[in-house]
Amino acid sequence: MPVKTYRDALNETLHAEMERDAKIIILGEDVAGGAGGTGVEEAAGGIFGVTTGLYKKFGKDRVIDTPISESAIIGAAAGAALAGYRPVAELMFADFIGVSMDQLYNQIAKFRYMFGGKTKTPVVVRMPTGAGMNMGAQHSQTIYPIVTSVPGLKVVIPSNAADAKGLLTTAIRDDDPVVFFEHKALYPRKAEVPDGDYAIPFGEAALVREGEDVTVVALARMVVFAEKAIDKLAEEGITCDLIDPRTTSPLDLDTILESLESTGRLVLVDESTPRCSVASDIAGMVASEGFELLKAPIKMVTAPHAPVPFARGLERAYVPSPAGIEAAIREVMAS
Amino acid sequence: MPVKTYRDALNETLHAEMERDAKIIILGEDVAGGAGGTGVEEAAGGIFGVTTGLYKKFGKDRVIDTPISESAIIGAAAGAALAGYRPVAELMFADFIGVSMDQLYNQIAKFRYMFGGKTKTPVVVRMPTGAGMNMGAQHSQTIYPIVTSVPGLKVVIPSNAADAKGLLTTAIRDDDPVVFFEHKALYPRKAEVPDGDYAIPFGEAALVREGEDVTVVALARMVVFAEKAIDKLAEEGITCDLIDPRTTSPLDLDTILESLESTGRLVLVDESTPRCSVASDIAGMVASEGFELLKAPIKMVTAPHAPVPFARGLERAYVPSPAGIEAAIREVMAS
Amino acid sequence: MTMPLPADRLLKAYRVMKTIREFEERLHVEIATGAIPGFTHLYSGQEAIAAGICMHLDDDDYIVSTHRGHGHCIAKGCDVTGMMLEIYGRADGLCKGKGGSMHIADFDKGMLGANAIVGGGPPIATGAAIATKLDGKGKVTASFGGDGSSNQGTVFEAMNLAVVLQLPTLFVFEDNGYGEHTGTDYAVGSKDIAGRAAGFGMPAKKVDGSDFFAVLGAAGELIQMARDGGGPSTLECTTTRFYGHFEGDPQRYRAKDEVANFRETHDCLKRFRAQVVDAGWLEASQLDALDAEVATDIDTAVSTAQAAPEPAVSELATDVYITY
Amino acid sequence: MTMPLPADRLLKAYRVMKTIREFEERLHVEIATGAIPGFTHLYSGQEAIAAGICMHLDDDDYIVSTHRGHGHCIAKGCDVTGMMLEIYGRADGLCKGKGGSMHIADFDKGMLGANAIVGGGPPIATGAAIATKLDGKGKVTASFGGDGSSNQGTVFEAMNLAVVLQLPTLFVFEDNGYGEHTGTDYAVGSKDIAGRAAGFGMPAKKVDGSDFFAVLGAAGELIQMARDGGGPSTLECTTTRFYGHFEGDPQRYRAKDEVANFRETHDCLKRFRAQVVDAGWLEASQLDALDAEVATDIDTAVSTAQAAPEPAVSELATDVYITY
Ligand SMILES: Cc1ncc(C[n+]2csc(CCOP(=O)(O)OP(=O)(O)O)c2C)c(N)n1
Ligand SMILES: Cc1ncc(C[n+]2csc(CCOP(=O)(O)OP(=O)(O)O)c2C)c(N)n1
Ligand SMILES: [Mg+2]
Ligand SMILES: [Mg+2]
Repeated sequence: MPVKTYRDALNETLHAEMERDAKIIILGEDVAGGAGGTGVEEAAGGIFGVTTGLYKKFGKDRVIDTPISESAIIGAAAGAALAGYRPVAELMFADFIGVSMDQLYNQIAKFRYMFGGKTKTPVVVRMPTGAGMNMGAQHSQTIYPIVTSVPGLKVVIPSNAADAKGLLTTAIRDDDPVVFFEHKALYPRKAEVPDGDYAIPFGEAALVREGEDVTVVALARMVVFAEKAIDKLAEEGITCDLIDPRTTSPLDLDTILESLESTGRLVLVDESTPRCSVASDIAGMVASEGFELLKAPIKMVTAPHAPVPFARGLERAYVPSPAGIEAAIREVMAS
Repeated sequence: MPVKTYRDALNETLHAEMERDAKIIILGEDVAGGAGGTGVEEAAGGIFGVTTGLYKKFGKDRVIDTPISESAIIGAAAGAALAGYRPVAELMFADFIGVSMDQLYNQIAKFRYMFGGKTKTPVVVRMPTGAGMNMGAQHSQTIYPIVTSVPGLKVVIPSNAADAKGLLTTAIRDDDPVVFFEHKALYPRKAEVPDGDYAIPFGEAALVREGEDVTVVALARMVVFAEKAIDKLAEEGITCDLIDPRTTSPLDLDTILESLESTGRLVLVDESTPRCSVASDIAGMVASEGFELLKAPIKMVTAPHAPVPFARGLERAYVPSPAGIEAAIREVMAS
Repeated sequence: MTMPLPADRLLKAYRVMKTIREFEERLHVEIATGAIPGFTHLYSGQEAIAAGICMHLDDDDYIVSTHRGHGHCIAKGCDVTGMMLEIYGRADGLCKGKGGSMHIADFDKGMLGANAIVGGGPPIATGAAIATKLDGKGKVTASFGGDGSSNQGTVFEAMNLAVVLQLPTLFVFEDNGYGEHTGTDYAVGSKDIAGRAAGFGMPAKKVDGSDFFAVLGAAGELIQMARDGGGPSTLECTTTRFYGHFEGDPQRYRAKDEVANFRETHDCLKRFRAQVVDAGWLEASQLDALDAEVATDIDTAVSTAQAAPEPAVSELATDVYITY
Repeated sequence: MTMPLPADRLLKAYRVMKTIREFEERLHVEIATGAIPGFTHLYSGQEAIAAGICMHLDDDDYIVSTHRGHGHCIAKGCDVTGMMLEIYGRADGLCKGKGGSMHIADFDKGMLGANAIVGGGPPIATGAAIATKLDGKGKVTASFGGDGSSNQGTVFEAMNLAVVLQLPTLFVFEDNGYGEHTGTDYAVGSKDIAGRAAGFGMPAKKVDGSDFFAVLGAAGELIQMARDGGGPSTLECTTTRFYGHFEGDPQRYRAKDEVANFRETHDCLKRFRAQVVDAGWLEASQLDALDAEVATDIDTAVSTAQAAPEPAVSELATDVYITY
């Protein structure tokens, strides 16, 4: 299989889906490279390059640069979906849900229910997320717990290039609204990506590592860190199941419970802050639906209850680390 | 002690605190009764009457009617706080965080941390919340889990008139930003309210009922429903601790764990939707920090993963009920 | 003055306005009985605006509406019984009783939804307009909002985006003097909503919203401009609401006789009747006949709604997603 | 033309502008070495705007700033070494290394914070203005923003609120031609930001932002009006940025020679020097002397920052709350 970056996998998926379905449109800030400049056309494909080449291929009617008006961007996606299109909107950073939240959680998420099932809302909102680049408190957040809490939204958080392609394909073809998180630190990471049409169903976790002793659940960049910790412990004969839920809504709880049947020990790794997080969400469900399977306290490895700091050392300490995950696994083994 | 409604307790607290501290200002939509009309001055004190009489007593400089501009309202509160005032802003309905979220979660919540501890942000944002009045999907939400997840914010959810007074007093005097939820269905409910200066510290749960068999944790209106269920079961000799955390951030986990030491059984009642909720948040913490205390699976009683429906019967079925809480308690007793 | 519309269209317009009026006046009565859940915002007094604008729209044109949306729904062709069922929270309502008064939508009629968030609609309208512009069939989207909504940031963003993308959108502002309790002149810094359009680069007109023909004329030009690819525009209509902000509103912020006076001086139905009869465009008897028909329609709607069942509790968590 | 400012004030203005320029030019070099975390937005080219406005403000007046905030900080009196330490993420930075380039604040100087959210500042500015209005000491708040920010709904809400409450606020829009990669003329529907102010009921002026004296004059009138209780106003300053949107931006959206030309034709420092020297208000030698001093200040700031320690990891979760 060809090896590609997470960024390229997303980009080729957008190209392929837009080829396939003329109803798909893209909108966001600088997604067409920045309209109205004095330089070359399509100077860039969004600031992370994910929409590169779309404007040249599909033109300005389908690849729409917008003003800095996030409520209008998400609202326009909502309206275009009600009117029969399949918009893929980009928030330049996930942190900007703050200035567009109403359209996401009061409008898009609720249309189908409020209107008695009489419409579908095939909107995808893509948003780069996560810390690791010293972008500071307002450009580094992992706010997927907030979105996961909203009924009506589906939430996707791919951890590698292949899943990025497979899940974005599914997201675009899904008739429900999907919030699609892309971890900034993963954009340059490479992996083997299946060619051709490749769609991964939502609500099916990936079993990234198989083991006996502990069940580790991690999302996005934390999967990479968990792999490091787990592979290191494997040398000592401590083996873990590593489960990447891939979508937090719907969430594949069954795969986690199945794994717990053999391990009985659970470590949850979540880059987001601890309160009302996906980590505590899964922990809560397990404590209620998988209680008998547990041999030891559930261990959660998350960021602290604090904004994301700027300084390099502080940010490094803020984000859960392979070492922290390793320690957590040892701890649940010991208890 | 005098008996007062939840609404009156809040109103008298605003009066008392504004008397005490000239730096306190109120701002929001119709909080002064609606400026610029052809009728009487201060026609109302906000649509739920909580700010009644403030405009007449403290005047338009300190009780400020605003346009329908929630981002500006919360942002103005943020700026006034940075400039030495103690604003108490009102969102007419908690659902409207959607159009003001950035100022709440990216600005107010983060100032102190981002600015290296060089400022305080004494803002209170009051917001009526909750279902029960058939106000539909965009006027009935309990979004406190979203706010609880945000580091830098404190979150208060009183369940009775006395706590409403004691906690609002503390909120106004606190130098950190506080999101203060008022459950719409509780406004007319009466309780004994201490006279004079009465401040309840944050992070101290109330033990509303004492029992042996099960620990029940409930918030806001759910406390009322849980009391019903518990008192009914008491007739059968099934007794419960009923814990009202009163603030979800900070959260008094210790009181819950202490109770579990004797009961070993936990039922969490939360009007909000289940994913990444305060119920799952507490369940997760207990499964990690109180695991050994648990004799049975944790049971969560929440709204379904759906928007709030309009029709009377549907909304009634949507909100956790005393019967549902009773059933949950019986279930954890049986397991 | 020559006949602005053929007789059948004039009758249609009157029927729409009268239906809205009867619908709302009847709700005012029924709500007082406690039979209707939630809180309801009546459109009485503003009928000529919804009617005058929607006369130019067909089922493939779109509108987005507000919390005060009954008039827009009726003018866009929603079935009054389906609406009444929804407002009563019944299983056969237009939204199966899950939406209610503030969330009525009817996609077959191009009615993309009332909205309980002030300023929630206009961004959605720009999206519908992006869609119809891509479709290239000359369809337009009308975005209804109030004077109060003209202070919500989302609305300005939508207006600017519509200009940037030259979208076929009409931004309608119904200035009924109040946003909830707060006066327009207090909350709108410029005291002139239409004047805001220029700041976003779009033309605007301002008309007396109690004059159906004034609304019809202004809307006609602006909508035609949009159909012809001329881009978005703004239409401000001054008007008044004959009832409170919501049913039950004591309205102490309004002068005692304010509404009584407006009912005298600014009743769009009285005015329309006088205009068409005096001009000899229609016979009073034709209008009287319509009044009777409309009364029956509303009776039917109400009695149907009263008798209809609520949604089954099994519907509680359906239609949250298509697949999950 | 008579001397618009006494000589010492002219020297102060030059020093501010030169300090900003040197600070940013030096950052441009240091960032390329990888020594500085995160991404940084330089103010080079826009100096006359921050300087011309802040010359009218003292420590008790407030400003709110943007992601491109270094110039505003320096003009408002922030210590350049404290700023440099912050930008390097050092423990002794103005925000203890927790904020970074986009979150510099200095409350002793009335600098209420840079802001990484476009449109985040103006609502905060209205609050600061509410406070100073209540204080009644004639203090004002200047809200800085870019052309791109003029399309963010929060900004319009703030402008309207400022008019409704007649707040002492100056809304500054620095039109440097681009919002990130997107051209102002594309994103601003009306292609005229100052023109938007009228829609909210406030006066506006538009000046050449590379002409210090033009900015100084316009800002002076508007700020005095605010101090005198005349309410808010808008000042649009056309300008250009000499570097990319952020450091590392390849700027393919800009014509090759665009910046080179602007450095020739729109360099506010060259222009100021020519103006004051030709008019005989200052000697070139006085400015040369300042250039040398400023260069040393920046050297000191950079060397101090390079040598300084990062915050201790124990600071990770401090200052989230005062009490918790
Ligand atoms: C974002 C938001 N803020 C506040 C409200 C509460 N609210 C509902 S209607 C209304 C007044 C709207 O005024 P206007 O736009 O003039 O419409 P009208 O009610 O006069 O038809 C308000 C404040 C809301 N629903 N949404
Ligand atoms: C709400 C929000 N949207 C988008 C961004 C990303 N962003 C940062 S700066 C910028 C451009 C701002 O343009 P302008 O206001 O003209 O300021 P300039 O960068 O030109 O100084 C954008 C889009 C952001 N930080 N916040
Ligand atoms: Mg109104
Ligand atoms: Mg710019």
